[in-house]
Amino acid sequence: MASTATLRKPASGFRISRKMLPYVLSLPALLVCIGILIPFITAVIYSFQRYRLSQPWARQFNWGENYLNFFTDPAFWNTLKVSLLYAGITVTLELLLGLGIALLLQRRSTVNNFISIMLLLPLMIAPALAALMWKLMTNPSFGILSYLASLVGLHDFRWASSPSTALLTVVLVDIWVYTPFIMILLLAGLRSLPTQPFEAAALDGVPRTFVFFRITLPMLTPYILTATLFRLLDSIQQFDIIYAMTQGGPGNTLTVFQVEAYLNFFQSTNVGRSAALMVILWAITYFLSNIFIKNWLRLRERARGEA
Amino acid sequence: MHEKEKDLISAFLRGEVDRRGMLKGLGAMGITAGSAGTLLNMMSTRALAADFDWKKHSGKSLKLLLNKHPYADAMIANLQNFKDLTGIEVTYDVFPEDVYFDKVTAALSSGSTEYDAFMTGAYMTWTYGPAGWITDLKEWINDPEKTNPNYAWDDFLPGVKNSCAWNGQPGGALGSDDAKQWCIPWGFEQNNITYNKAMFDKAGVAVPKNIDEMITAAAKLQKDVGGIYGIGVRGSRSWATIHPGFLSAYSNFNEKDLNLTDGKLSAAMGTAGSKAFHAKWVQMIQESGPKDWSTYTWYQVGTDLGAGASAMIFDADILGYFMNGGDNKMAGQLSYAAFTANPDATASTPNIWIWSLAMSNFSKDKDATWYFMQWASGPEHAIFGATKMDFVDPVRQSVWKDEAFRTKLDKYPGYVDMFDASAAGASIKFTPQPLFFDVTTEWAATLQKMVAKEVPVDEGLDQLVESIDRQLKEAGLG
Amino acid sequence: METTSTLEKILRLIALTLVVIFFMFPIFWIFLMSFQTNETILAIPPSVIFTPTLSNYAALITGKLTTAAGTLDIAFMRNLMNSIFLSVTSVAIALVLGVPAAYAFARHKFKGSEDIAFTLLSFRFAPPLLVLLPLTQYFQWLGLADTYFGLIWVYQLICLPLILWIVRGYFEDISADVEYAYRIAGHSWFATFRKIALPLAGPGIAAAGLLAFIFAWNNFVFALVLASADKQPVTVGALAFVTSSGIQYGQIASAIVLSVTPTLALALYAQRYLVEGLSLGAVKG
Amino acid sequence: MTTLQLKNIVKRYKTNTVLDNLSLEVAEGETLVLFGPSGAGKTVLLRLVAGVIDPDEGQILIGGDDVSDIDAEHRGIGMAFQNFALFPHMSAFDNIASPLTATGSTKDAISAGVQKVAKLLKIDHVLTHHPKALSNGQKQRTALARALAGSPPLLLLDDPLRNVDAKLRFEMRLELPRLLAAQGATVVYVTQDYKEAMALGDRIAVMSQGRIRQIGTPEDIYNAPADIEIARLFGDPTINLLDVVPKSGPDGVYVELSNVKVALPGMPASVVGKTCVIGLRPEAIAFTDAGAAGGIPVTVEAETPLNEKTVTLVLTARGREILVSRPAGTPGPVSGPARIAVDGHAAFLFDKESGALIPSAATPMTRNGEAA
Repeated sequence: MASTATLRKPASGFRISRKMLPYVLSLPALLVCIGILIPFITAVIYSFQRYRLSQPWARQFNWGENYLNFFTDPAFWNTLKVSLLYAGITVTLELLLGLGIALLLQRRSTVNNFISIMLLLPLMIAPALAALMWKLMTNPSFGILSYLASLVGLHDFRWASSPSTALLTVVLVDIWVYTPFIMILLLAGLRSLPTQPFEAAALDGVPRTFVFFRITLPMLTPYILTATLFRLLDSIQQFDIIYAMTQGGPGNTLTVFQVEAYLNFFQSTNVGRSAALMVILWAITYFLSNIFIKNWLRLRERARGEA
Repeated sequence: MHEKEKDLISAFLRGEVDRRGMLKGLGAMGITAGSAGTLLNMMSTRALAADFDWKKHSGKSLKLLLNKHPYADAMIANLQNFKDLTGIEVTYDVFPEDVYFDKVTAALSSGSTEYDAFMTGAYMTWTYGPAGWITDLKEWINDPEKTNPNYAWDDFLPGVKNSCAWNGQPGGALGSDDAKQWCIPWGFEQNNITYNKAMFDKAGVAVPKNIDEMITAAAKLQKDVGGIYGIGVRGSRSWATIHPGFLSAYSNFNEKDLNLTDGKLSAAMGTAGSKAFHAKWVQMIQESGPKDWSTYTWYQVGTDLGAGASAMIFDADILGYFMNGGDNKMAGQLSYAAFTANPDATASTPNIWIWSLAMSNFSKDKDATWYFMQWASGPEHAIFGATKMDFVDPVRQSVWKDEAFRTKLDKYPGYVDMFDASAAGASIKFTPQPLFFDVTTEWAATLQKMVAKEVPVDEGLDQLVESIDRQLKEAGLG
Repeated sequence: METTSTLEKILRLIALTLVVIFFMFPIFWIFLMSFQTNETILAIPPSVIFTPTLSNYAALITGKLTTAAGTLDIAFMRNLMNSIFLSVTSVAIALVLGVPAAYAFARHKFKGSEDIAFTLLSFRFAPPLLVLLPLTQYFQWLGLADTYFGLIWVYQLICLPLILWIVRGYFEDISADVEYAYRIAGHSWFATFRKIALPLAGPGIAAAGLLAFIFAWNNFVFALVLASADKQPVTVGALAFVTSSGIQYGQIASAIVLSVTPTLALALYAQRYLVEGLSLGAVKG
Repeated sequence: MTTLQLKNIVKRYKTNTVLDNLSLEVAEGETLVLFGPSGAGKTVLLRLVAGVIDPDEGQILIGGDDVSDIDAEHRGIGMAFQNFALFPHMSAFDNIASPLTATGSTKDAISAGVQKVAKLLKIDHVLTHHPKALSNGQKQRTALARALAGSPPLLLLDDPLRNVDAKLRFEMRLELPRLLAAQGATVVYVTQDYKEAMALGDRIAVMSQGRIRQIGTPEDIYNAPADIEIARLFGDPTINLLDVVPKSGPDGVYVELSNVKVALPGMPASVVGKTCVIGLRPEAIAFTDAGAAGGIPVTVEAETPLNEKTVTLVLTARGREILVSRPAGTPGPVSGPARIAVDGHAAFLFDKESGALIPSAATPMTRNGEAA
């Protein structure tokens, strides 16, 4: 056999080189998304303008003025505080609760699988509609939850209408809607963990709390990071639930970024200020997700190294 | 159709027979009021056609943007008549009220040519007008070539009509000579009292005559009826909390939202009178308002009244009207009364909400669009809507004089009297200016803080004044 | 791990019961409401005793709704169809675009790959409100306003990053050797992708697809702003029951029940993948 | 059957150079064993040849043709992986058939091909099973069958016996040469096991840290390991290594072991006075009679009879352990004091510092490896 005959040459002349292939594969996705980049840049430009739709004649670049105004605007600092607080509380609670539920459902069984799917139901209801229903359920006259609360002695619980409980109520709805998201990701993570370390630990009689904190939790960390990242991105941008429940009230209790920006845009038609708020929100999420992604990649790499 | 019937209707249209007489006559001929209405409309259409070239834009097509609302429903029910009359094809998009204005803002701000005319509130035109999204309609109204002779612009209630006209100057008086007619009023809402008669009787409470009586009446109702609260008013963090009962009562005390001096606007809520009124209002909500007042919108206020959870509301009369029908538990048990908050005032001066029709500046055929608008706001459709559909409150004086309409309102005790008592003083009490939503939203938020006792009334108002003055300055208005 | 005492079993059972009650009670209550009229829904105090009626479902399906202000036409079924069409198409396209990209990021550490991947993710955290105004304007110019095509494009913002980042994890967890083996056996990269990578990452793709489907389904701001009434999804459609003559809670409840059904069916069908599938390593490090 | 040439291959991962200017030639029909510790770059080298990764520098020629533009699927290679890399979602049959389906063979031809190679590897009874249902040995054979099924001219076997148990490994080590011979392919075989390397390789290339340290026939490497490391890796029992300082005598260079002079014929004089390590294969040491000249006194500690030889552990006067090997069946001391004689011709001398073999005129080899 002639030695050169061993090489089966490609049939056609067209060939995507190995170097080009990944670009070819990711390009369509990128192109589809890049279209969105143009409006994004336009919006950033708006944020540097004095731009009120109701005063078109006064539209002009005012450069950083929209941003500079925030520094002296107590409403902005309140927005920043409330947004971070809201995101912090919801993500923390949902993470703890989601992890707890995932641990409860960890064992593979038909019942557990079924429960885990049914627990996804709240996620499937559009948050705006879910909030509408919660508003009814917490209505002092017809609301089943208010009624149940009154049965256990909470006669004057004001849910979303009192500044002291509004955050709590909205957080409750957020937890109801989004804990399943974290739960399902962590459940999948838990079920995919290798069994050997746990069997070994059980044989050695290692205390369960130790196993949880020293084996389960570290191994679950990459899952926790991804779930937290996606949840955090959504939570800091929460709009539907808060707007439907309280429109940002009572007072300025819940004027998170998106609610403020929404009101600025759709009602005040102050495009410049709205865009500046959104750009700041975007910067915050960019910063947060960067931290998460870095850690995620580091963890992946470490996992790969061990493998 | 028999000739006799036709003659009768024609006689009515010529003004020889009044409406009641005509309906009576038709009834005698075995025609029910329902089909009489349809007949009437068909005949009207013919009558209209007689003296105006309705077919001028035949073959064109228009698209409307509508809010899911009884007014829109009434128009849609009658739309075939317009198509027959003009040969213009009309399509429409209906959006839920919850998201309607977002849709309008999105469509207009992007310069969309999709919609030719749309429903709007007068307050919104304070943004849309200066933004250049809508057309001054005076040009069309005053052009006999374009407007049919029966249109009767004078027939519109002056307070309502003027509330839709603004010269575009921040603080400029509504309905001034140089004002632009940004929209045509369609139907409107006066803010008065709707109350549950049975509850009032049970508690032995009379309809309150001023704000102090309202406070005591609400408290007594809440205490004596049991399981209910005294008075329903809106409380959400929105302009919608300010404009109904609250502003109606506030302006009855001659208090204003903003002052205009030398072309500069400044907040006017810091006066002693304003503070006193706010204190009373806040007290009323704290004592006898809904427990979760700060989440209350139109819907909750209405739902509670309809379901028998509240004894009265100080809100839009048509909200009370709706709650008196349908599957509401209290259907048929509600009564209406005009309300004069200020003991020293002689008459009620309700602030009003006006559902109007505006013409998009991006419309591709404004003349044809105006054909639709003059038909939809014309006397014939007004009668149809008011008598056959739930087109309350109509904006034409002739409709209020219409016997059939007044008869229909018999089922709503006190409604006509309420209207008559307050129509003269009914107008928009806000100062027209582009920061309307900023001012009212913050005002509502301040009220919420006061009701929640987070801030005393005086202090809250001082902060509000300071903040609004700052925003007005920032926008170059103050 | 398996040494569970009786006490612990009971505690677990109690905890699980509480969880199920918390998450399922509102669902149960909505379900009950969907068989009631406003009259019983708005009873004081709330009650579970009522005569069930199918009128809400009938109204939704026939498109005729009777309210305090007369009979209204509603387009709920059309909204439902729109939702199904928009979500299915968007997710399908996102899969077609996102899965190969995810594969590229997982398999080929090429120059700038992390940057591109991060950029794609960053689209997910650009607040929709920020791009809304420019987007409507550009769509107007491009003639994409009020088209399904335009909507599906924008929906990629919701679906693509999610699919990309979850599926990427799955691909990374497939041993590269398995793919090399197939390649060396004489198959093209595409055949390898199709016959090896795709089947092995299948569960992950299914799971990511379902999550993307849920998020696409729940969105409404894009359709609201960019399309006319005949293209609105069920999330906008259900708001039609918030009418000026009252909120039709019964209809909203049944609208929720109807709108959840397709997603739930999909989730139950993909159950194996969702819970087991993710376990192949969705988000694994 | 084909040839394989690697010319100045460099492969880096980030800052880490995995293959450092490596060149290699494999002749037609030859079985070349790549031997070295893990991390030496063996697997990377195979993947470069297979075409699933690209070198940063250098050329790969198969059958004399540069293959840098030829994708993996067109290189005509069969490869078996250390972790088997079976397709988990396909049956054993489909796994093995994968090289045949690629060529577009008919169904019958594929089936016949699979059956043939499956019979050869004695797994024809488990062809319907999925990998999950196969034992480790069956997986290993399936992987091998897959590599062979396409009758590739070039076969790359990446430590295929690594993950199987000792018994199986032993069997396969006996079986493989026959299989490979029957295949008639050019083979590159990676292993960390010296016996495997010795048993299978026509030539062995010893790799470490991305370079080829030595290349040659098994005998070459055994008889002239390029450095201490290679010497230690090759040979069973392990080579004896003792620190020495060569001295100069009238008959040339010698070293002293337990005060007994051992002449190292052919050693250059330059080593004198340097700290060196002497390497003595156990079979280069023999027991001598007590009276013989040059015998080193030792104490016999233990004896291990192996199949064909007997290995004895002895202690020198200074307590250093030395292994002595003799053909099985020949007599030798079982315990107590004894004397051993060292064959100076068979001794290696390594530079202590660099570990490199100090070439002797008597060493019957040509140096290879990095110098090549």
